[in-house]
Amino acid sequence: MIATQVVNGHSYQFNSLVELLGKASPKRSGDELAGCAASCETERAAAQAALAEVDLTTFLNEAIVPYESDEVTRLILDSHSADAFEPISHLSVGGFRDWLLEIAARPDASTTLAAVAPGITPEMAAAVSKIMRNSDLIAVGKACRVVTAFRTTLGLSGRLATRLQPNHPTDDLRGVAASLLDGLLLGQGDAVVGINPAGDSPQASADLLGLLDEVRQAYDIPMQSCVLSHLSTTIGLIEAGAPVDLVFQSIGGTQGTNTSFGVDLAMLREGLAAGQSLGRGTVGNNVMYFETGQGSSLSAGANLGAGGRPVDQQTLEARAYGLAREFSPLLVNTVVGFIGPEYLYDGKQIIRAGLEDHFCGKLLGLPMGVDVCYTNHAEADFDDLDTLLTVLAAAGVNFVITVPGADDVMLGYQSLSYHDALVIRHAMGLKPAPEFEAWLKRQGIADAYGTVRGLELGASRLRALAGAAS
Amino acid sequence: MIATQVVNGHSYQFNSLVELLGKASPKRSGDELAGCAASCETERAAAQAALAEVDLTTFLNEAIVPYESDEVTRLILDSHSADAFEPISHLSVGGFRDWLLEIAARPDASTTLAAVAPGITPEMAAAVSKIMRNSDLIAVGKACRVVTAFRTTLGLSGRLATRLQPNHPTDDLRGVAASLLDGLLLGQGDAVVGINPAGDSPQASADLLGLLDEVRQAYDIPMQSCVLSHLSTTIGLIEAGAPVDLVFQSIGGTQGTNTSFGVDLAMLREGLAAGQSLGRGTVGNNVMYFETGQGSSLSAGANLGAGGRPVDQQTLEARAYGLAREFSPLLVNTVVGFIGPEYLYDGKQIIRAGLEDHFCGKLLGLPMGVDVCYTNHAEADFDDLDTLLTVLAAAGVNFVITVPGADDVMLGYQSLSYHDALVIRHAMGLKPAPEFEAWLKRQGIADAYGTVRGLELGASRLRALAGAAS
Amino acid sequence: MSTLAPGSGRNPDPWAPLRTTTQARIGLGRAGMSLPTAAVLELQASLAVARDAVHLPLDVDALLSGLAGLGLGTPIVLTSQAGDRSTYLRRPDLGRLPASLDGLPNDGWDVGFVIADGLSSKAVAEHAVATLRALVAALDPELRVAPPVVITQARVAAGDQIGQAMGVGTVFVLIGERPGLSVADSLGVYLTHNPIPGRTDAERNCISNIHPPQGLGYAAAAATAVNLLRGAQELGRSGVDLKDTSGMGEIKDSLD
Amino acid sequence: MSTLAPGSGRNPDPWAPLRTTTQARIGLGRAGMSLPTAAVLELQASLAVARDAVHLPLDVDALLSGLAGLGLGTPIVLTSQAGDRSTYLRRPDLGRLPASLDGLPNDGWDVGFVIADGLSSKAVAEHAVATLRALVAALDPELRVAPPVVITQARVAAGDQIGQAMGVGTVFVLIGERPGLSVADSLGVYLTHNPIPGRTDAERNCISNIHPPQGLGYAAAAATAVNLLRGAQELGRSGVDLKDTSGMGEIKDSLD
Ligand code: B12
Ligand code: B12
Repeated sequence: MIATQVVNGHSYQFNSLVELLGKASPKRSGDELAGCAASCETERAAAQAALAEVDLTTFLNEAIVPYESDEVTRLILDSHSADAFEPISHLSVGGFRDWLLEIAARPDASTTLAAVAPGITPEMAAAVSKIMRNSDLIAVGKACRVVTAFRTTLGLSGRLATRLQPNHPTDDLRGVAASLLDGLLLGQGDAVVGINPAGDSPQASADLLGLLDEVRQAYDIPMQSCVLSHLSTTIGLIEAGAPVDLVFQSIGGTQGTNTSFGVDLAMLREGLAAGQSLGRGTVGNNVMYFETGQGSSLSAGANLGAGGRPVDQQTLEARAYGLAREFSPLLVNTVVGFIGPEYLYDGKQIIRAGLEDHFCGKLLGLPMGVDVCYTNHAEADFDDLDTLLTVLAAAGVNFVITVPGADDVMLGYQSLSYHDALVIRHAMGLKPAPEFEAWLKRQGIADAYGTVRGLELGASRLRALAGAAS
Repeated sequence: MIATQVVNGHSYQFNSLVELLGKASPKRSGDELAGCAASCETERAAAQAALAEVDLTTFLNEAIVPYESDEVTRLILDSHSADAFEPISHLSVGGFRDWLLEIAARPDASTTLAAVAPGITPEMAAAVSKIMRNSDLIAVGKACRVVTAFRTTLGLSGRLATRLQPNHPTDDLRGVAASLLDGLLLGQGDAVVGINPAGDSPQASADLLGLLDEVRQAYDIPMQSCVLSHLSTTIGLIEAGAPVDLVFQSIGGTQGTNTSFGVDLAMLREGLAAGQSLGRGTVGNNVMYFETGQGSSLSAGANLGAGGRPVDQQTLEARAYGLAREFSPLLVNTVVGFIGPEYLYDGKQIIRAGLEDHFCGKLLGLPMGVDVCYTNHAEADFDDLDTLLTVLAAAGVNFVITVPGADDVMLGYQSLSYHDALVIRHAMGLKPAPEFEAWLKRQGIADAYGTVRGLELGASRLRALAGAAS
Repeated sequence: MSTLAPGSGRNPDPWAPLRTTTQARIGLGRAGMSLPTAAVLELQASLAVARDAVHLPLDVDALLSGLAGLGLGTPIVLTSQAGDRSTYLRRPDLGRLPASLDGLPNDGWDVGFVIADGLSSKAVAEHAVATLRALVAALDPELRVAPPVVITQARVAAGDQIGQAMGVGTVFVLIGERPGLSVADSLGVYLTHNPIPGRTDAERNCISNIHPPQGLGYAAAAATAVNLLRGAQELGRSGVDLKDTSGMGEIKDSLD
Repeated sequence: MSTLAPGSGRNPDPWAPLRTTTQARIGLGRAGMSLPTAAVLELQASLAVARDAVHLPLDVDALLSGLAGLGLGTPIVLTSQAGDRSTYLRRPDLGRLPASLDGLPNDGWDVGFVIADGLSSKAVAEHAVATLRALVAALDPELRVAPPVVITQARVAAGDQIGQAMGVGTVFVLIGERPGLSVADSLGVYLTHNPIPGRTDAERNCISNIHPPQGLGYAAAAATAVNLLRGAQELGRSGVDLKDTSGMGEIKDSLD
C-alpha cells in the first residue's frame, strides 16, 4: 500500500500500512523509541488523513504481522466473521469512525456494536482509534457494553467494579488478609480479589488461594479470587487440586511477545480448559483473566511486522485483545501506566492510551478494565490518575484496580486507592456488581441505595478475617 | 507567619503566608515566571503539609494583598460574614479539606455549602484547593450548586448550559448570524449568546446587540445576549438605550489588575446598577457577566502582595471571584487556557487550573463556567479539551463556551465546538437550561426526552434568521 | 447517511451561501452527536499548521525592503531580551524589553511606528507594510513621523520603551496576533499616547484582526487609527476613555 | 469527627496490630468518601521522595569496598550505553548494552554475579552486598565463581552480554527494582542459564522484593537462588519450565 497526502503544501508518502498506522498514532514515547512515530505534527496529521481513506477490507488482505510467522495473526484472520463484518464492509477507516459515532448516539447502540464485533479485527479497531479524539473514544466506549460473569456479573450499565489487589512483598498471609479486610470494608473486590505473588513458588500461590477461598466461604462473599502466577504454575495448581477460580496470564499482541512471556496459544487453551473443568462459577463461567499493556512487545524485542518494520505499540496492544477474545475472559485489564516512561512518557500519554485501550477492547467485545496507574520514573502524578479514572468512568469502564492507599508495596507503583473507587462511584452514580452490592448492603458497607460508604473496622464482623488468617 | 516542615530529612522554612501559598501550589509556569513556585517537588510537599496546618482564622488576620492599598482586599474582608464562618472557624486548612469532603458525601451538601460560602474568603478557598487532588475538586465542586437566572435558569442539577460565541473578525452581522444559526440548530446558547466585538466602536456593539435582540424576539427564544465590550462602552450603550441584557467585564484579583483593565469597584457598581435598571430579565435578574483567568495579574504587573512578594496566580484568581460575588453575577467564566503557555504551560496545567477555578468559584457561591480552551502556542491539543470538558462535567460545571468547529476565528484560539457540548451532554445525561430545553423541543432540535440531537438547516424555520440579518 | 460532511453528498450544500459571510467552521454536519471525520481531520491538519506558524521566524530582510518604499526613513532593527522563540513564549517580561536602546535617534517626533513579530511573523510579513502604507496615507501630512523600528521576539509593551527613547508623542505598535486555526496572519495595531515604560493596557487602544479580505481592511484600520490618534492628542491620553467614535452619535438612530 | 486519621483521636487505633503485618497503607480512615488530608499529604511527600530515588546515582566506590570483603576477586566496573539517567529512562535498549566488553576476563566460570543499579541505586547500596554474601555462603563450594561485575545505568538483559563475554554458565543479575512509595530499596535477582544476547525473559527466573526486614530476607533469597541454580543446571536451562520448588510436593497436603 502506498498513500500520499498533502498538508500545508508538504507532500507526505506512506509506503505501507504498518508505516501509516505508526505515523497516524498520537505522539508517544514507545513509538518514538521503536522508530515508527511521525516526525512532526504535520506528518502525523497527513498520516491520519491518509489512514482515514483506507478501506476496512484492506486489513483483511494486508497482514500487519505476517500470517506465516505469527499465530496471533492466524487466530485473528482465521476467526474473522465475514457475516458480522458485512454491515461495515463498505466503509473506510474514516467512514467507520462516523458510523461508530452515529450508532453510539442511538438507544440500541450496544446491541448493534456487539453484533459487528466479531467482524472487527484488532487492526481495524486500532486504526479507527487513531483518528478518534478522546471524546469519541469515550462516546463509543460507553456505548459498547460487554457483560461477563463468574460469581458476580460484571459490565452492566451503571456499574463500576474493582479488583481488590492486596499484594505483599513476601506473600505473608496475615499481611495479605489485612489489606483484603481494609478493601472489603471499603466495598472493593467485586471484579476479583487478585494477588500478584511476590515469589514463584507454587506452594506460596497455593497458600494464597487457600486463604482467599476460606474467607470467601466463611463470609459468604459473592466474589472470585485469583493468584496471578504464571499460567504454567496455575495449570499445575489446578492439577494439584488448588481452589482456582480464575486462570491468569499476561499476554501480548505477537507470538514473539507471548514466547517471551513463556506462553503460546496451545498453552492458553490448556489453561482455559483446566479452569473451566472446575465449574466453580455460579452466575457464569468466564474463567480467564488477562493483563496487557502497551509497550510489552517492544520491550521483548517482538514488535516487528510486515517487511520487518516496527509496528506501533497501540496496534500491537489491540492485537493482544484479538488473542484474548478467543478465550471469553471474565476480565481483561490493561495496566496502562505500569511499565514506565519509555512507552508512555507522561500523564497525557497514559490518559490517551487508557482511553484507546478501553475503546479497542470494548469494540472487539472484551470486558475491559484498566489499571489506572503510574510509576515513579514517569512524569505523572495522582492528579493524572484522578483525571484518567474520571474519563474512564464516563467511558463506562468495567472495572479498575485498587490497592490500599494507592500504593502497591510489592509491585512498586501507584494505582487507585480503595477510596478513589468510592469517590468516583459517588460522583458518577455508579454501583458495584449486583451480587456484590447485595452482600455489601447485608454487611452495612453499602447503604440502602447501594451507595458504598465504607464501614469502620470495629463495626464489622469481618474484622475476624484478618485474625483468622494468622 | 513562619512555618517549618521537614520532608525526607530536609527542613523547609516558609516566612510568610504569601510564600507558603505560592510554594504549596501545584507546578505551573506562571508561578515559576513570577518567582513564587516551589523549587522542587519535595519543597512543594513540605509547603502543602505546612499549609494544611494553618488555621482558617489566619486568613482573616493576615491579608495576602495589603488592605490599605487594595480595594479588592477591602471588599473581601469587609464583606466577610462571621456568622457564616462560624461552623468552620475552628478548622485548619487541612481540617477544612476533610470537612468539605465529609459534607460533599452527604445528601444535603449543597445547602450546607451555600450557607458557609459567605464565611469563606477567596484565600481560604485557594489554600484548601492546593491540598486537594483533582478528584477532591470534582467531588466538592459537584456538591456546590449555584443557581442564577435571567431569561433562563442556570446551574440546576443535571444541566449543562453553553455560551454560544459567534465571533467575527469584522463584526459582520451576516457572518455573526450564520454562526449563531449554526449554534442554535445544535442546541447552544442557553447560558448566553455572547459576542466579543472585534472593534471598539460603540456603534458596532450597538448593531450587534440589535441583531441579537431581534433574533430573540422573532423566534421567541428564552435566552440572554451580551456584547463583551469594555464596561465603559456598555454603560454608554445602556444610556443610549441599546437592548443590553448582560453587563460584561473582565476582572482580576487585585486593584492593579483592574486598573490595567480600565475598571474599578465604583465603575462595576455603576455597571450593575445600569444593567439592573433595565429590568429585562424574566425568570431572574442576575445581570452581570464576568470573565477571569489565571495569569492576568502577573501579565499586568499587578501581582504583588504583602511584603512586596509575588502572590501565586491561583490565589489571585480566587480573589477575582471574591470581587465577582459582590455583584451576584449570572455568569462567571474562567477562560482557563486562553492567555498562553507563560501562565499555564500544557494540557495538564490547564486541566488542573480549570478544576481549581471551578471549585474555588463554586465554593465562594459563584455560578462558574469554564472556557475549555487552549492557544496554539501552548502544549495542548483537542484531546486535552475533551479531557477537561469531561472532568468539568463530572464536577457539575454550570456552563462552557462553544464556537463553530472549535475554532474562534477572531480571538485566535480553540475552544469547544458546538458538537462537543452535545457529546458530553449525551455521555453524562445532562440537559440544557429548562426554559431553553422547552424551546429546543418546540423547534425539534431536542427530542422528547430533552436529548439535543441537532437539526438540519433545511428542516428548520430558523434558517431565515441568517438571511434576516442581511 | 447523515454522517457525511455537507457538500460531499449529491445535494447542494445549503450552508454554502452562509459560508461566504464568515471563515467560522459552520454547517459541518454531524456523526451522531460528534463532528464528522472530515471536519476532525481538517482541524487536526490546521492545528499542525497553526502550531508551526507560531515558531516561524520573521524574515526581517524582506520586511525591510517592503518598508523601504514607504519613504519613512531608514528602519531601525532591534531584538527583545528574549533570545529565542522558546524563551519568548515563556518570558513575556523579556519580550517587553528591547535588548538595547543604544543609538536610537530621538527627535521629538509626533508619531512613531514599531513593527513587532509578536506571535505571528506571518501576519507581519503579509500585512504590516500595507497597513503602514495606509496609515501614512491617512495621517495628517503636518505630523512628523519617526523612522520605523522593527523588533523581533517582542510584545506590545516594547513600544513604550522604544517610544520613550525616541521621544515620540504617540506610538503605534503593529504586531502579529496569536495564530488561530483559520486565521494565522492577523495583525493588531496598538496605540499608546505618551509612551513610557509602565503604561498599562488600559492606557492603550487597539485595532485588531487586520487581515483582508476576511479581516479588517487596511484603509478601514488606518481610518480608525487616525481617528484615535486625533482623539488621543485632544484628550492628552489614550486608553479606555478614548473610544472609536466612527459612526458615533448615530447609535440612537440605529436603535430605533 | 469521623474524618480524622485513625490514631490521631483519643481511642486506640484498631488497625495498629494489623499494620505490623504489612507496609501497605491500610486503615487510613475516610473524609467523606475520600482519603483524609493526613494520608493525602503523606502520599504527596512520599511521592516526592520516591521520584528523587529514581535519580539518585549509585555510589560505586562504597559498593566496591563492600564487595571487597566477599573474597570474590577484584570487581570489574562497567557502564551501559545509556550515558545518563534521562537517557537510561527513555532508552531501555541502551541500558541492556554495556558501553564496552573489552578486557573482560573469560575463564569458563560456573557462576557469575552482575550488580546493576537498575531503577533504584538505593536498593543496591542497601542490599546488594548482603544478598551476595548470603548467596556465596549458600553456593556449592565446588562451583567456580567469576569476579563480580558492577554496571551502572543498566537493565537486566545487560547480564546476557556480560555473561557471554566472560563465559559464565549461569549469571545472576542483582538489580534495583523500581522504587515505590513505601519501598524504595527493593532488590531483584534474575538468574539466566547459558546467558547469550537475545535471551527472552521467559528464559530467566526471578527472585524479587529482597529488602529485609519487611521484604524477603537475604538467606531466604539465597536459598531460592541456589535451588533454582541447581534446577537450571539439571534441566539445562532456566525460565518458565523451572519452578521454585521450595515446599513443593506438600501443596496437596496444605490444600486439605
Ligand atoms: C515491569 C514488570 C513487568 C513488565 C516487564 C516489561 C518491562 N519492560 O519492564 C511486564 C508487565 C511485561 C511484566 C510481565 C510479567 N511479569 Co513482571 N514485573 C515487573 C516489575 C513490576 C518491575 C521489574 C523491574 O523493576 N525490573 C528492574 C528493571 C530496572 O530492569 P529491566 O531490565 O527493565 O526489567 C526487566 C525484568 O524486570 C523483566 N521481567 C519482568 N517481569 C518478569 C518476570 C520474570 C519471571 C522474569 C524472569 C523477568 C521479568 O522485564 C523487564 C524487561 O526485560 C516486577 C516487580 C518488582 N517489584 O520488581 C514484576 C515481576 C518481576 N514480574 C513478575 C511476573 C510473574 C511476571 C509475569 C510472568 C506474569 C505472568 N503471569 O505472565 C509476566 C511475564 C514476564 C516475562 N517472562 O517476560 C513477578 C516475578 C515473580 C517471580 N519471583 O518470578 C514480579 C516480581 C511481580 C510479581 N510478583 O508478580 N512484568
Ligand atoms: C490575550 C488577550 C487578552 C488577555 C491579555 C493578557 C495577556 N497576557 O495576553 C486578557 C484576557 C487579559 C485580555 C483582556 C481584555 N481584552 Co483582550 N485580547 C487578547 C487577544 C486574544 C490576543 C492578543 C494578542 O495576541 N496580542 C499580541 C501579543 C503578541 O502581544 P502581547 O504584548 O502579549 O499582548 C498584549 C495585548 O494584547 C494586551 N491586550 C489584550 N487585550 C487588550 C485589549 C485592549 C483594548 C488593549 C489596549 C490591549 C490589550 O494584553 C497583552 C499583554 O499586555 C486579543 C484578540 C486578538 N486576536 O489579538 C484580544 C483583544 C485585544 N482584547 C480585547 C478586549 C476588548 C479586552 C478587554 C478590554 C475586555 C474587557 N471588556 O475587559 C480586556 C482588558 C484589556 C486591557 N485593557 O488590559 C479586544 C480589543 C478590541 C479593541 N479593538 O479594542 C480584542 C481584540 C479581542 C476582542 N475583540 O474582544 N485580552
